[in-house]
Amino acid sequence: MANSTFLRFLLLLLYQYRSKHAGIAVISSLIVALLSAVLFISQSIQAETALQLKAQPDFVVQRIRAGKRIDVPVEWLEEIQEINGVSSVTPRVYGEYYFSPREEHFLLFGVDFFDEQSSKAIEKIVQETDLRKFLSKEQMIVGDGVKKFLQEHYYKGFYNFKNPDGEIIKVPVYSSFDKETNIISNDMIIMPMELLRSIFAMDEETLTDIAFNVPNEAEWDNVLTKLHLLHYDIRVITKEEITKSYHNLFNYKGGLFLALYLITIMTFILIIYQRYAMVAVGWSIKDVLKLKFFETSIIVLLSFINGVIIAYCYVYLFDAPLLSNLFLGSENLSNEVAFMPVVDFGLLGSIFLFFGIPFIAAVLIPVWKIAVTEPKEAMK
Amino acid sequence: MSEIFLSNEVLIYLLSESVIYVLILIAALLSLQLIIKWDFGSYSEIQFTLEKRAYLVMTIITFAFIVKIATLPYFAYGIDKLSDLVPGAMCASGVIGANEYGYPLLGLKIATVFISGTWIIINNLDLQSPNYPFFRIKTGLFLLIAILISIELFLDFTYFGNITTTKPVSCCSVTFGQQGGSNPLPFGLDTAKLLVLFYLFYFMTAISAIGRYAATGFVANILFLVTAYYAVVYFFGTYIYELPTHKCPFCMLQKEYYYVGYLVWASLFSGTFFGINSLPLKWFAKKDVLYTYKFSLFFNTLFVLLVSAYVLVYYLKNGVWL
Amino acid sequence: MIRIKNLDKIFNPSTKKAAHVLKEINLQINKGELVILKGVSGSGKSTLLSIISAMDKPTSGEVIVDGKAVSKLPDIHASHFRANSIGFIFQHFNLLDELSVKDNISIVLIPLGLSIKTVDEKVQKSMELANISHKADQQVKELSGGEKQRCAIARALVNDPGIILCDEPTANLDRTNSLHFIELVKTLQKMGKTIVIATHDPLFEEAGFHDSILHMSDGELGEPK
Amino acid sequence: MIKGFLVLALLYTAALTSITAHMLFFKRDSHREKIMQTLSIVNLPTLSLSTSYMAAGIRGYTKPSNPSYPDMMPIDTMSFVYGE
Repeated sequence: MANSTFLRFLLLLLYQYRSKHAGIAVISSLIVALLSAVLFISQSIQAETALQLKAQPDFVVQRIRAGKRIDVPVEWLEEIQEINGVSSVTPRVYGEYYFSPREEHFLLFGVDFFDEQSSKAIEKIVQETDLRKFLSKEQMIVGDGVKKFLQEHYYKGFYNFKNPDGEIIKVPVYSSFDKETNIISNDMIIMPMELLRSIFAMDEETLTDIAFNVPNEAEWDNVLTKLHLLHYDIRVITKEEITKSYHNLFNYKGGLFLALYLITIMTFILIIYQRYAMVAVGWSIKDVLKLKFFETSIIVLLSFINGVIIAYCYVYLFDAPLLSNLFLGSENLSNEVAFMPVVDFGLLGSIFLFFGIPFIAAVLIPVWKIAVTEPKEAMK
Repeated sequence: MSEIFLSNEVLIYLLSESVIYVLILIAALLSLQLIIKWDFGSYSEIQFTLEKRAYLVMTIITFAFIVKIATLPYFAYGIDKLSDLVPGAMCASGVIGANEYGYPLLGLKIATVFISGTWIIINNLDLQSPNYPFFRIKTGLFLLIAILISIELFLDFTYFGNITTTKPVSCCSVTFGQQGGSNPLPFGLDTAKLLVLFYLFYFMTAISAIGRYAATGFVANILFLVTAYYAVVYFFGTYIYELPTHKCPFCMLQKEYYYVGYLVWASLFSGTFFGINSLPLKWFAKKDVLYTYKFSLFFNTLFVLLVSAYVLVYYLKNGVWL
Repeated sequence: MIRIKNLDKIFNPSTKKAAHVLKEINLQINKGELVILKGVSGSGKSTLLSIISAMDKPTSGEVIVDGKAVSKLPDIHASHFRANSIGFIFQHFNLLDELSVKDNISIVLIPLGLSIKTVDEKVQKSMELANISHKADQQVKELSGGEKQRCAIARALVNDPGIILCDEPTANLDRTNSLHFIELVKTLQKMGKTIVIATHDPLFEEAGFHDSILHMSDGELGEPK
Repeated sequence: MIKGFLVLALLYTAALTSITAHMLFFKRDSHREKIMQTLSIVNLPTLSLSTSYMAAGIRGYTKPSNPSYPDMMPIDTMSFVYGE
């Protein structure tokens, strides 16, 4: 390879037969681009979820009746607080509000504004929020997707919620979340807890579920046992379970891979190798193999780089229109997520292994066939 | 089916291994035919066809082995990634110990990579001489490797198929830490003696590489490989992690330590690989294969400098030893 | 010096299609000698040339070139031998149409691992010898038959071989170009090259190579006239 | 010919450099901070998935199901991508 005439000849061949090579390169670049785009999106979302998981409570307690989740009485809050080793017990009140004409729904989240931590966080997250002004009336803060939804349906700065009894509750929009947080806040609406209870017609003294932390990992099993002794209709969701289900969320099934592979194999059919009668002029089989091997490798490498560049631009600069729907769904409010660039060597290595090895492996035997030209043919 | 198979890295790794295995299988079948019918003295058409086919076999094997060598670090990367999924695992160590197939698989992988490297060198020697003197040796060696790789592929699938995501595994601090004060080092060595042996064996490998003593180099490199493994896990590793209690051969593969583990293990394995191989290659070629000495010296020195540098830099920065 | 001893070549032996193309060939060609193998097509001339150049292997017998048995060399060594000692000129020229004259000629030198400068010098020299240097950068497909022939000659000469083998070199040329070729052969002979030409072109007899003509028919070699 | 390859190599270098630059200078910290603050209000580990009302995804910790045939997975959900 240090042999520069070899390199010059290799480039010459690539250049002279460029239209043939370009066809292969374009198709394989697109395959790599599709593959990398999918991996980039999933990697990016995984990184985001990993980030969120750090902030998540270790345990969530829910109440189960007849296999369905029902509301938790407020008294449980204190019962859990009394268990040793438990900290930051948080009541959560939330639910999905279903908008039947369009079959769409929002996630309504009730915030306790007397809780110092959450009110501080709200001040920071929504610019120009004067908390006192926000609390003076019953108002809400909406996510970007909800904001767009309201605009499309000609709601000017308010929304009429209908509670199960048919009463209409008009809630004005106070502000909206930053677009950058779309990945979690797109379909979210936050409002005071009491307002939410009246929309869902929940009892005053109930919560949706309770979240809490147990800082000492060794205590986890202990706490779990104590919780189950406390009530029989309890369901405890641990952070580990959530972590695992998140992890599986974006490891996808074989279908996509298989489809990509079919396309890859189709490209091989396109590869029609020109025969060179070089054996007659002092080339050995090894030399011909070397030439063809490098020729293929260069095409593979170029397609790989092309594909990665295209995928990077598509995912991180243009935020993956269409493909992001595959991951985030397209049944509800449309979500425009800004993806955070996450690319590491392992990921690039994965893409290269996945694409390059089968590609080169598939051309080995045809390349050998070219290399062992019969002397009779070589002389013709 | 285990959810482990849905992990991207595992999927891609198993796919690459399977593709390579198909190639190896083709090459093995052709090799069997070659070794049975091969008669270099013959002028028959069949022999000429075989000679041409030998090139196909050679190409396939070389390609497959290069990929094999490349997938070894990828395997480490893949199981490292799995540690998020397996409860209790902080790094690859827990995942590899998740069932009884893990460590045999890793050992077998390293062994196949070693023997494959030898095959590549013998193949090059063979092509340089005008009458294929090592043809039977290299084909036989390849058939042996093909059997090993078959076992390896089987272990690959049983290993990944048997990792459960519900049963917690032990973390590296349990596997490699000092349990109950017992000494994990073999032959009752302590750290000081281990280090003395480490540098002593290194100088032995260096001297045998410079003086081209193949037999001494063979022994010295094996001893060096073993002591270096213990030295890295129980001494140098603690300086890489900057934590006296953190003893693990796998954590250094992670991003937090700038992936330095790949360099550490790659240089150690390359150095000892060439050092150990000088002797068998000398037997085959009936002369010294010079570059093995050079590479052995280079990679071993790189390895020793790298791990020693971690200790020195730590001392210069903090003014104390761990 | 080329020595051929009891050379036999059977295609597809022990099948119904078996063809005995070369029978008991014994021949000695001294250094600097010119030999013309004459015979109709199918008489085994091309096969003999391909065996001398170690592209094909004999069924039995031996070919010794400069004291080295070439008929049983593994591929790499056979191609080394070809790259270093043989220049081959084909009936159909065997050039890569899309490449320029210069690049076609340099193909021979690529496996030898020379520097770009040496390669360019050698290519230039042989182009001048074959009188094609004015078309150096032109693509082969744009050349005329005679020019292609000269390009092929330049390629055969570029590695400065001791032996030049020509397989029907004038079959695709008109009379003028054929005569040009014969002139070139004479020049090469003066340079001390060993030349073997397989042909059935009567022009060679007219050109005064009577002494060196060997007749071949049905794989057997006739006595020199 | 060589010139063409040099231009190509230059283009690739430029593209790769700008991508690396984009990645390095992406304002990760502010992005992270915003997300973390939003999370600290709601304390709810959920992605804003645009799933249909019946497909619960992760949110309710229930598996998506078809209301009339609880044993049958609905085919219109995203189980194609979600390795449930």
